[in-house]
Amino acid sequence: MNIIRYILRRMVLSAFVVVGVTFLVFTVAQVVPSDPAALYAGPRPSAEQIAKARVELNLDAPLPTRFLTFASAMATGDFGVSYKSRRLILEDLKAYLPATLELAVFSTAIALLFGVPLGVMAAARQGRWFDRLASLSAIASVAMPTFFLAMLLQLIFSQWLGVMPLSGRTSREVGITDPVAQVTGFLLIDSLLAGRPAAFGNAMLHLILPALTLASYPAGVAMRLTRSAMIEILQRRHITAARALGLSQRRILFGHALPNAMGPALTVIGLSFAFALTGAVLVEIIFAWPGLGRYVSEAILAKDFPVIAAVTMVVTICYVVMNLIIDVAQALVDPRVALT
Amino acid sequence: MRRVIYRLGWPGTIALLCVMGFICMALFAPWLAPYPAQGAGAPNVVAKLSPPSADYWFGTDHLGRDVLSRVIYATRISLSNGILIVGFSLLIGLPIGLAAGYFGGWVDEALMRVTDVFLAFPALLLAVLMAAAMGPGFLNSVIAVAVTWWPWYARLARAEGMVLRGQPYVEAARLAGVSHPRIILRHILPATGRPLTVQAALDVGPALLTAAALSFLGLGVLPPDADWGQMVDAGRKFFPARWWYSVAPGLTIFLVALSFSVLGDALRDRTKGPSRASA
Amino acid sequence: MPLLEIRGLSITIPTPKGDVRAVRAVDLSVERGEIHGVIGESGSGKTITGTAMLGLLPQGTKVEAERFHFDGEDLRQSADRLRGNRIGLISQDPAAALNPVLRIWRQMDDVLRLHRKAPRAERWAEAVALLASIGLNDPEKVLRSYPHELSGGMLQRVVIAQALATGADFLIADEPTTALDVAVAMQVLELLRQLVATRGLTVLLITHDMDVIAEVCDRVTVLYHGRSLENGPAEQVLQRPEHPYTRALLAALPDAAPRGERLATVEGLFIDPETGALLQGDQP
Amino acid sequence: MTGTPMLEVRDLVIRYRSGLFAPRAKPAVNGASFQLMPGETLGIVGESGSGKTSLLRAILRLLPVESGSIEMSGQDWLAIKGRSLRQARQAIGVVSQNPFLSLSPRLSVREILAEPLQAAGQSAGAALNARIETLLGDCGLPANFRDRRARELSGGQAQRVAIARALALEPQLLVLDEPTSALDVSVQAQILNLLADLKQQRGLSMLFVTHNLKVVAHIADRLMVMRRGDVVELGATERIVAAPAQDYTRQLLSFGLNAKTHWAKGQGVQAR
Repeated sequence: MNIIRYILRRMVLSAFVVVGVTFLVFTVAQVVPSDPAALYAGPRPSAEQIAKARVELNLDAPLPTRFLTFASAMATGDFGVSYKSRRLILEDLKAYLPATLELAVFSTAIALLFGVPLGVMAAARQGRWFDRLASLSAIASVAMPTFFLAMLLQLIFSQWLGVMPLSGRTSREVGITDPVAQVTGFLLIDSLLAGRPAAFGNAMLHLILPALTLASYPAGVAMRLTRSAMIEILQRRHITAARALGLSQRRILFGHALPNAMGPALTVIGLSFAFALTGAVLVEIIFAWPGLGRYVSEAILAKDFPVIAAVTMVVTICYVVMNLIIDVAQALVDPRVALT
Repeated sequence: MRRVIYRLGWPGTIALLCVMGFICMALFAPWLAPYPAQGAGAPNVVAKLSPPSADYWFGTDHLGRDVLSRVIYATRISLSNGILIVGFSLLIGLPIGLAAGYFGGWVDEALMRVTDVFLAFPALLLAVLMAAAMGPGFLNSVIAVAVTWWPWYARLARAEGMVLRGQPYVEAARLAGVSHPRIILRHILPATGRPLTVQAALDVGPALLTAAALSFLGLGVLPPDADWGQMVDAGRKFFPARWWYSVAPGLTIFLVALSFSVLGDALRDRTKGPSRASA
Repeated sequence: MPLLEIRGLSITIPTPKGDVRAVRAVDLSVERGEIHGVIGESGSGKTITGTAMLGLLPQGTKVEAERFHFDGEDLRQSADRLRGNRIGLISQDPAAALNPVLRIWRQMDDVLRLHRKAPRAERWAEAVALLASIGLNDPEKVLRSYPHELSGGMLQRVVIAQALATGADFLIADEPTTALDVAVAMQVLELLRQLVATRGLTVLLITHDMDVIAEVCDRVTVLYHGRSLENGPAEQVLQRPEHPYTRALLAALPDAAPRGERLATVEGLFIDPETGALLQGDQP
Repeated sequence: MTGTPMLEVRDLVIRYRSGLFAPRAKPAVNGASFQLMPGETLGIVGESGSGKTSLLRAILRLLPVESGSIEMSGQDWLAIKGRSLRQARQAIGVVSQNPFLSLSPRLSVREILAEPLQAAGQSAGAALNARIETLLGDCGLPANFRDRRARELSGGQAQRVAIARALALEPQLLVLDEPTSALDVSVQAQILNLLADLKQQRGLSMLFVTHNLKVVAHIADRLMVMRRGDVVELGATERIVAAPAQDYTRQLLSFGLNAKTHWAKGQGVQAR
């Protein structure tokens, strides 16, 4: 009962947030830039072209009207036309989103797989050499600039050792020998559906370096958060009580303390996912990964605001939904959350 | 000195020295750089893209400028970038958070819903959107990052404000007839302001990382000025064949961010202040 | 031979600010089948003494004693083995002593599984029987609940049931009723008394509250600043205390003097922490 | 004790606001009425969930009231708002449970005691310092305590400072919220003695809220027993202690050491 009330409340709040997000994106993308019409009209536009653009973009309407138009367009997935390519943005998004999601999901999984267990183990051995080493690695991975790490990995594994492909999502030869029809857009899945293990292996190989790069920072954050949460929990009185009942260290660590640390661990999923989505902007440029990140970075150079706004909206809404799911999951893990 | 080592431990002390070293580098760049003119941007085409050597420790860039001198000069921009981001954010976030936490009720509700909207964006993405809209430039990139940064301080300050509002000693002051502004100045601000300021000082590292990412995307300072992120980006065209161009500034960002983080951890272990986990 | 025998116990705990001697000279002797009260104000070392018996003091703590024996075994070596088998703990705040995110069943079962290799259904039946035997109505519902869904009195019963499930015959109850309302506190104390009578348990009851001692204890030991001052049958210590400190403590109870009259205080009376001698004057 | 009551509460109902989508909460206080005459001490006794704290906070205007009235010296207390409320509240001294939480850890004893005085418009100077020393003396503390900080005090000393602060503006009414619950028995006795002295010397009215009936029975003229939001018993202390009308009150009284000797002989729990 409480949980349903809690979910409803979170959903109402999320809806508020989405409205706010839309408003903010509208303001930044349509109000702040000096003259969208000039940008829309193309290079060296004449006054006539600009005037035509103003009408097309509906720039002369009062701001509230323009906002409502913008919001309803966003709601229906009508993101407009790219200033630069004149293509429908929605079509571009459909093409690029799966590549980015593939990367994001993969790197989030890596981050959690490394970060959370390391955090638990470090907390259990607090102050010993394992803890020190793990903490230092975590801090280093948090301090490492993503774009620089990407370049370093390229330098070491592709250039010097030559064991990894330099960039791209798949090799050109493989594209010819083992063509894969696009079904879901997720290359790993599509190659399996098409029954082409060579294509799958090749795609996997291309995925490793970008995913590792993106996982580095959230893995460090996950490790640190899990570690500090576990250390705090291990000092609580119910842990002492469990010890007094004669439970083993293992049982206390994984059976009693870890469930309490699920809250922070879930938070980490949200953070990792958000980081993977935005870090993609940096990583996709370097690894020539055909995803949203590269799409938006090209749009930045071209001042292609509809594209930037659309990507921001889509990614942010992904993130809001993700956070909503995490909030609900947290309430399921710890039923007290729903009571507040 | 012994007391500092005792309080911070060895890693913390080394980190503190590094941070102080980088601040000195920014202040005394013209005296520390081997080629001050090149550091400031003068081209030196005779030595284009030479690898590291005795003359040019970190090699030279595509205009033949000494990368070491460029990195030293860029410290000024990158550090002040981080400091300004954090400073602006604190200036916005602290009052908003304290007001929300202390007054509660509809004030809290209104302020926090606004804050939530800003927090709903993955941070870098909002910064990119802002910076793209305002155009590249030093101050614009500071503002763009600060816009994504302040809500964290608002959250922290609000949590502190809420705890403090319920503290019996604050309630006692209220019951004794002390006015709200005076309670905030005398009881709330000293209790939150100081730990939050320390926290913010340590966030210069992560802030600088974010700013570097913007620069890397071409949304930071414009040439001939340089900051580290922009240098890594400029070197990317010659990467990986002329790797030194990007590696020196990249490693520098890493070192600065690492120093701030290690120092922050050392201080937090001592004071058990609020911790921030975000990017 | 007493079940628990402590002579000349001294405990030194290392802290960042230097070592703290929390217990200086405690003698304690608990017979089988009794409820033995340990009474003391804050700083008397009563809780630390109890924690030492469980072997749960922080690492680096120095425990020295002439004798520190439970049923003939030196607790300094065997506390880790005895805890959870023969010695159980009931702590002050039952809500804090249970894991908030695990259902009661999980927490009961953790203990049951440790001691008996029985199938799940049998363990469930045993948990139900155990909870019912200590006076919880609808034990199945309790087992399916989270701690925050139960009242303080129910939680304290669950904690007691957990201790019983380990098979412990010696319970250390550290302020077991302080967080509870009077009516519930009386029920919990009554339950302890019953368990002593029916199951042959021995209870060491640590408290600051003379009323609790008066309600259930057979014998009592008075602690002050890490020293045991006197011990004896509860009746005797409460009615005819020998030590001046005990006398002063009893006279300071708010219902010791009629309404409107001044209460006696312990002012002007203190014990030299080094020697244990009783002195007059202002505490240094 | 005749004339206008110091405090008069009539049919007070307090209910906590429930959130969005939440069902309406039960009232925390369900129609409490009582009078407090000048110079009188009323003990309000209740365990957790009894509503005693809500009642107290409503009287201090820290909680909104759903219905009912509160009069302070004959004036409608609930009608006072804003700045005048801030001033009016200075006529009430408040002492709360844990002295270490109720004294700011950052301030010295002098600053803590100066705060209410300065809020009432007194300026810093010799007169203020003299007043602070008098207050400390009245509460049994030497003048040189003024430069200490809260963490340098013992529990009893800190509670004395809190009482001194409550008395700073010469209030007519002292509200005590579990003032001895965080203290050891021997220190509790000292504080109870101090309160008895202050009551006698200053003719203060006191509201003494606690979960411990025995503590308040020692000092209160009249008792009010609360349970689950209801007032279950109200009357002179002697009367209630000698012949409680409710089983609940009897239970509270029958527990412990002196229950068997002083009061209500033989009515305790199962005699052993």
